[in-house]
Amino acid sequence: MALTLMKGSEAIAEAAIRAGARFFFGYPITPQTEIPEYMSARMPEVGGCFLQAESEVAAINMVYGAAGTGARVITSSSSPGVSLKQEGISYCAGAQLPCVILNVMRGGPGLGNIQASQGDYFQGTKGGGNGDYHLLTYAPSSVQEAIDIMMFAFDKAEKYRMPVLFLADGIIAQMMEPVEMPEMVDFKVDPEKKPWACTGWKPGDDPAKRGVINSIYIDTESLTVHNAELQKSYKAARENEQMWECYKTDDAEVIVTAFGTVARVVKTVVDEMRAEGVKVGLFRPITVWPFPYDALRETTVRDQVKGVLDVEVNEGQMLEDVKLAINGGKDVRFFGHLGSQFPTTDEIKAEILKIKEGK
Amino acid sequence: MALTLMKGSEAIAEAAIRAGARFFFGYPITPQTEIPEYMSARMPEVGGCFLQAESEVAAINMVYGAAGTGARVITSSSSPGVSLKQEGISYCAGAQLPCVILNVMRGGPGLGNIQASQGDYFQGTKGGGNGDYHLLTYAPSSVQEAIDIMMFAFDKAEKYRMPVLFLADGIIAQMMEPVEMPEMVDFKVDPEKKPWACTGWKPGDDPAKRGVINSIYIDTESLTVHNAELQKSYKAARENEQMWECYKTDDAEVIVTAFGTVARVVKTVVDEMRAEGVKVGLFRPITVWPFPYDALRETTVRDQVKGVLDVEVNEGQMLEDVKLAINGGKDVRFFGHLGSQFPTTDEIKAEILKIKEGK
Amino acid sequence: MSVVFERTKLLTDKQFHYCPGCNHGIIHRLVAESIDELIQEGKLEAGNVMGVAPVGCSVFAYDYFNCDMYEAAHGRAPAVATGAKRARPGTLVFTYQGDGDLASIGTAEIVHAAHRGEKIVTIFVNNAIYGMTGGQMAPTTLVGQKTTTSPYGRDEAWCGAPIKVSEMLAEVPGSYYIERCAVNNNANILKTKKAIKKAMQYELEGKGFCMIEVLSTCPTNWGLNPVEAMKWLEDNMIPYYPLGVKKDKGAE
Amino acid sequence: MSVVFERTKLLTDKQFHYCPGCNHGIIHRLVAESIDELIQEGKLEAGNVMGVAPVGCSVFAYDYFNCDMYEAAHGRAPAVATGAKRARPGTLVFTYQGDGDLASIGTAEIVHAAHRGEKIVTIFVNNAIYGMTGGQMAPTTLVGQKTTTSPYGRDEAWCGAPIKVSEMLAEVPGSYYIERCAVNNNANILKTKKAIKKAMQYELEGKGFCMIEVLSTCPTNWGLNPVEAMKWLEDNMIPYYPLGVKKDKGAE
Amino acid sequence: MKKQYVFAGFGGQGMLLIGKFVAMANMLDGKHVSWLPSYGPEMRGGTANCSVIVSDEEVGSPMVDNADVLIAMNLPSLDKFEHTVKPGGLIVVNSSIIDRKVERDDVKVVYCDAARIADEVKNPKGANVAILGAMMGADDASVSLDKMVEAIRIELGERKARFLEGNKAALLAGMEVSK
Amino acid sequence: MKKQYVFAGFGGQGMLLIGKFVAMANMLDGKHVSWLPSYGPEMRGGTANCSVIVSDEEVGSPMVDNADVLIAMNLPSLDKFEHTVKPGGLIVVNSSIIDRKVERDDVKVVYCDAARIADEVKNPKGANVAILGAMMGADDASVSLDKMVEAIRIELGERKARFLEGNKAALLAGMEVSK
Amino acid sequence: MVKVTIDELICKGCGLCARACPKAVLALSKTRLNAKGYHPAEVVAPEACIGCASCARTCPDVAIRIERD
Amino acid sequence: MVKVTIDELICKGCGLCARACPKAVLALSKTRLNAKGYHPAEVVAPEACIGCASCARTCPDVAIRIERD
Ligand SMILES: Cc1ncc(C[n+]2csc(CCOP(=O)(O)OP(=O)(O)O)c2C)c(N)n1
Ligand SMILES: Cc1ncc(C[n+]2csc(CCOP(=O)(O)OP(=O)(O)O)c2C)c(N)n1
Ligand code: SF4
Ligand code: SF4
Ligand code: SF4
Ligand code: SF4
Ligand code: SF4
Ligand code: SF4
Ligand SMILES: [Mg+2]
Ligand SMILES: [Mg+2]
Repeated sequence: MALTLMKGSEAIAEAAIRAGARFFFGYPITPQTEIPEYMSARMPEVGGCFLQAESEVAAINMVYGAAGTGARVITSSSSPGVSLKQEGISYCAGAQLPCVILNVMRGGPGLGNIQASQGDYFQGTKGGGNGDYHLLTYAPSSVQEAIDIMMFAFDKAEKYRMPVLFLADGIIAQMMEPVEMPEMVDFKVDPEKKPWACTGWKPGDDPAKRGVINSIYIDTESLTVHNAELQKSYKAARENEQMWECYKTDDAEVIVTAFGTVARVVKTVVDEMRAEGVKVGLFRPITVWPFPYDALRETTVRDQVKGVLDVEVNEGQMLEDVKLAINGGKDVRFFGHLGSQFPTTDEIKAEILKIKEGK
Repeated sequence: MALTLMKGSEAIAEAAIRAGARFFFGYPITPQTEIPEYMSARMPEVGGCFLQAESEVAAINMVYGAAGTGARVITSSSSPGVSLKQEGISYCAGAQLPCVILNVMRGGPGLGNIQASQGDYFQGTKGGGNGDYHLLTYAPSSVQEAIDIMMFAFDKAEKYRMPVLFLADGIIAQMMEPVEMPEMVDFKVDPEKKPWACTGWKPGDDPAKRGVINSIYIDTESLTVHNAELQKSYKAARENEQMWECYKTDDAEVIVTAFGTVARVVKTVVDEMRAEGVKVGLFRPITVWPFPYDALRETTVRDQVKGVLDVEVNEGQMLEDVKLAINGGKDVRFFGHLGSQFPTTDEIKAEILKIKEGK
Repeated sequence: MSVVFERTKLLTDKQFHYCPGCNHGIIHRLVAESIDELIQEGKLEAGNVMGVAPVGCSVFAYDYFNCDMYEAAHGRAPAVATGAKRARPGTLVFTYQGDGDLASIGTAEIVHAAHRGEKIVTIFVNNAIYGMTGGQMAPTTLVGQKTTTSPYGRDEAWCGAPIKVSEMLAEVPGSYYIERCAVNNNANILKTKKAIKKAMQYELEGKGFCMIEVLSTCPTNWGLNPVEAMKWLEDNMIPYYPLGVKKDKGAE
Repeated sequence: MSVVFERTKLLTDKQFHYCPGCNHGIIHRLVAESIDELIQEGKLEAGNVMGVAPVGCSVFAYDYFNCDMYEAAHGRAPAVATGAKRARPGTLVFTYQGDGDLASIGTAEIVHAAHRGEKIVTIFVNNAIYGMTGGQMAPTTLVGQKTTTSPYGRDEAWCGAPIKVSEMLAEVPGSYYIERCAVNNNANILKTKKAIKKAMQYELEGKGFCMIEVLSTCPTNWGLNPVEAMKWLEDNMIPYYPLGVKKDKGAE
Repeated sequence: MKKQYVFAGFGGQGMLLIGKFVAMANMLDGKHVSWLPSYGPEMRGGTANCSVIVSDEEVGSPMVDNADVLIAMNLPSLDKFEHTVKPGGLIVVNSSIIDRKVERDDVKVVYCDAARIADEVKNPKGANVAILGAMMGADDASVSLDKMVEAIRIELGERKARFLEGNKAALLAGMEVSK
Repeated sequence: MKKQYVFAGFGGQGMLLIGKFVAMANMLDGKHVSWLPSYGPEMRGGTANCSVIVSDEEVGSPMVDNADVLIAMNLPSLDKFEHTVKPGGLIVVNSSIIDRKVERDDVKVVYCDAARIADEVKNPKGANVAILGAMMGADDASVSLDKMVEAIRIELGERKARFLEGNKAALLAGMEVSK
Repeated sequence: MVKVTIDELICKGCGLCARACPKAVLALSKTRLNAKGYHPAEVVAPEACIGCASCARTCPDVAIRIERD
Repeated sequence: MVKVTIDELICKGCGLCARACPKAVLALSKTRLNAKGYHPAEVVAPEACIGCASCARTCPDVAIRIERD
């Protein structure tokens, strides 16, 4: 196992390249600018394309263009920039284009600040753009996990023909950890496998095979059929793609839910409290869409569970999914800070103790 | 009572003007183009400003500029255009700017189609832009109701210093109904009442009174304080501003939840089924943010209620709020169509009967 | 019997949805024929064509051009084309855009496609109005022209004089060839065709960004019949938007 | 003792956060002094000034200019200024924007402020780089210039030649006065000040859209000390971006 | 009383307008009314329908799934809506350009050569009002002629007041058809 | 074993870099490590800190609320972090520009005139590595000198290999301070 | 001899072909309506046609085909 | 006599004033550091000053004040 100490943003960028991404379109914004920077140096080395777009709006539409040819394409931004991409993301979803989008979340709303935050959970999981669509959304909590997910993200995107979103935060992007970087995947566009793509239709070919990348279905009937097709993918993804981690939940009396790097703070809390004899566990969704409702319900339904504490760096966004999962079965509480302030281990411990002690 | 037969979009535009709006910035998009068209003719008559922006992005930022002076400002668009405004909306929310934003929803995702739809409930109520913010969001179900809400929308926006969103749909905008149009309100910017606004600070004045319209709080501490202030407004709005309609729910065995024009279809269903002896009622949130959780819970908690049917023209977005309100207390089912297809009264009746009959 | 003129195979069989007399149809044909000829002449491989339709009346252009096609978000065709072209550099990529699409919401995208010297051809159909949405003012609407959002006529003091996109883009160092044409008569139709084909040839030679602006009518929203509309274009649009080459690095 | 030079009251007491030698500070002062003089001269009422800061190193400009201020979204300052000016037409409204802000993400907004002949003044600080985010390529980055996103030097074949915004906007009919300046020496500082003040005067007279482009250094991201950076600007930027008036309808 | 109308044709045939006349006339008559249009994507030549509801009670859904009265101004409209009309309802067919008959026998049908009538009363653009007249002639429960003329007057407004007489003529001539 | 470090100073003082050295050296030593930076908005002259965690177990939270070891390179950093260090922990103070003493008496304190040491070893930019040396000298449980030198070698890479010796000299001279 | 064929199903009666024809070969029908409801263009003076194809080139609906023998 | 006052607390030692001065009146301190950690500008040849204010006009931090009596 050859470990390298890598910055998250660069590790994620390298992983994308190893997973076959050869097109990156993006625009600088802290705290993810190291991703385009890395790509600008690295893409030419692998014969790929790094292009700095004039804006996030342009970047996501360049993704639409390149992904339409069946290539593996990635873009990256942070909160305000991702807001600008919402129309384009909705188009990509509507046109069923596989691609990978990174949101390295920072403090908000508006320009906010450049510190890590989790304020875009709703945007990412419920849909910031218009219409009924979903993004297969991963919330990695370590650099290695981000790499590992990246290595199959494009496969999933292509399988379900839907964009994949990484809901990361500034900490994952900015921190360094020892990581193991997988081998380069040998990816080439296979027109047979992507009959929908613009891969070179000739007059005389079967007209049904013309590549038409499109999200308009002008009459109600055809839009209904189209949406039904999208929902079929979403259903399949819901059935097959839920990922989560249960950390010491088996005998836990208090279950803490958290995603991304906040879950790491909670892990530290769990370890430290267990050392003091407090039975606490962590439930961490890795896919935040599809949210692992059943798994969370099953984890919390056990008799000894006195309550659930949801911890986030926002006003309680995933909290709604946690409540939907538990559906009144247990007491659910929330602890978090707003803007970009991470809760400390001590703060979380205090909340856990309250639940444990029935306060 | 002098009734006029007016098209929804024009009635809404006229109501905005009567409520004191003198600035409209927008960009054409079906099915709301009649709003800018009406404004372009009417604003000059009242000494107001209609400006067709180069894009929805520019339009919302013009709103930011004009609202920053304390004026009453409105913009309007439809689904893809509203997606483009997300960054700007997040800025307006972050900078605590009162203003009114209309989303006349159409079919999606992507370009979708131009028929009425309800696919942007998530975007409007959960936050399509970045960060923790909310919009005071009204979902009118008749032209008259849209007018009436418009008449106090700016007051609310100013009271809570937050943008107000109208989550309307193509039907409200396109239909004609007889309406009563209220008198013109006499609105003038009062710098005393809007100390935060750019109303003319002079060197020598109190430096604290300089108008600074801003959403950046660069360090975690100040962003935390700022977000706490925002949350205080949201809390107050949650406590004071919930609106809903209970239609024949008192003795209902089945409660149907629906918003906007879909609720009208449900009303027809309720009337027709009641005539046949079926006890069914409608719960209609008028504010979809803040969602009337308690009211819905109280309405559905009654013993005779066998179940709740949520009806929407989307894949079930408000459904999550309905479930959060009921929190496992009753069986909640969903019926809806995707894209832009409205359910027929017959379809809804069939679903209601299933619940009534315990199927 | 020899065929003097027939429908090009680069157009599908689908009938245009455009209003009677709308010039979009003429311009579509010229684009399709130019591609076809380049293929016939062996300058372009048959499968290597991708077109990008805008949002505007030509939103359904993907149904009409017989090649791989995209339907882009409003104004973003140049960005979509950029992505497509970078992914398949050997391909002829064109965008087809209206004046609302290109000169208003899509301003940044077209300027930067030119700025980067993106190897694409843009067909810019300037009809001085928003056709699809029912006749609102465009940045290209003439001073005094009445539209549904300039009901009293466009007022220069209030919202400026119409923008001249071709002239503006000619000032961008990365643009290679820019010409303004019209299809109001036989001679101009032939010139337009020549310009489009030349632009495509430049693209295939990897020269840089090319745009052909085509002045066009919108009889429906101008409130004129198709023949009157042609005359209105000649009397009003051509004087303000002079035809001709604005930039041709290949000819310098 | 008579004061020959002192800090203008149109600047707050707040110390600039800019890097040592960064020209933003010089340009801020010129803007503030111009406003102050117009007030002193009775051409402008003291309370009637609104500035719009961009996203870029000058994001905190709202802390520095002693008047009503906005902090706009990245690139959108011209739209924000439009809203502000339309709401308070009697006011002097200016935007202050970097080259990433104005020439990249905000292209549509600046072109259309010019197109509408919006009565605002834009101060466009062109330092050929994205300062705030740590030195990425801007559309104005010179060919061959190394930045963190053009690590091998900007390649014209790949992403075009730098855009010349002043020249481009001069082609927009709605623009009134456009000049490119620099603050690299005393004479140019004086010229810049004059240009800014003239633009503001035009604005107050209701003439139309005015933009003063100021070439500026970014010692930090250029990797040079402030004095070297001034020289680099003189040797490299001024030759590509010639100083001078690009358009002045008032002088025609 | 609740009555649901569908007026269907292609864009430019004036179906939306006669829908407005009906809504307005009934509003003047003290009824609750709603009018809801539906267009295709084409500016010209596409479909353009509207649904009108007239009721003694507040109008719930403004959408009409099953109409009491259908005016079909062109063939696609007849094809699309014929089977949705309620049994016992009324279908008015523009026989000027629809050359088939209504296939159902559980509805009342009126054929109206609207273009000819319009020509006859020297109001060549009045085919829509003519067929509206035919509907009124056949549909007893409908609003009074007076109210309809008043509605037309209001909708035309001052700027188009000169067209009132022509429209009245077409309306009356249309009514004759179904007498 | 779990050890938490905070390296704090202003931008340009090289605190992020010595944090990397510590993380890398411990990684080479087979430990789990994490490195997390934090910057202010200024490009120059603002604050720039990093938190490093070294542990036998997987690293949970990469954030350090209470450090075992603090290097404070300027006064604002000392002001900000002094009270967060764990009792019994270590504070290394850059006495070249910090003229106050640490107020706590429950921690170990080393004062290091880093600029002077760097000058002395003719590596004027090596103040950061000098103070790192001081930390290593005072902190027994830390990684070995060999591993640290190896880490510096790796981090410098080939392009900057020529700076290795100067850094080594600063490191060793720094270690002397706390001996 | 030149043969000008107008596809009546496609024609929208815009009249641009007639406008473009230098020889007044074409005119819109005053009486007939096609299935779309338009008065289609007709060849009214076939013998005058010089086969210049101006009509075909201007037809926005590509409804005209021209042959020569 | 001209009095050139440099606000040392504000000065960032960029050296642009020294570059701008036609009379070499100003120079950066080689020894002193200010509170921000910069070598501030100093008046090294006060008598040569002609009061042209070039230094003040170029100072990005508006740290220079010039008076004359
Ligand atoms: C983001 C967005 N904004 C607005 C619209 C609505 N819209 C559709 S087409 C159009 C204008 C089309 O005008 P133009 O580009 O000139 O094309 P034309 O129809 O005149 O050929 C607009 C504003 C949209 N679909 N998407
Ligand atoms: C929507 C959005 N995209 C990107 C950013 C990140 N960002 C902040 S400043 C900046 C560039 C600033 O460069 P420039 O405008 O040239 O100003 P300078 O710092 O050079 O003065 C960028 C890309 C942002 N804040 N918002
Ligand atoms: S609306 Fe205008 S541009 Fe659109 S198809 Fe009709 S005539 Fe052509
Ligand atoms: S980064 Fe560059 S532009 Fe920004 S303050 Fe520093 S020197 Fe100035
Ligand atoms: S080919 Fe020429 S002459 Fe013949 S009909 Fe057409 S335009 Fe007229
Ligand atoms: S130009 Fe074409 S569509 Fe128009 S009338 Fe002639 S044949 Fe018909
Ligand atoms: S006033 Fe002129 S001469 Fe005096 S120090 Fe300044 S620049 Fe030099
Ligand atoms: S120009 Fe100003 S900041 Fe720079 S050295 Fe001189 S006084 Fe100091
Ligand atoms: Mg147009
Ligand atoms: Mg810059």
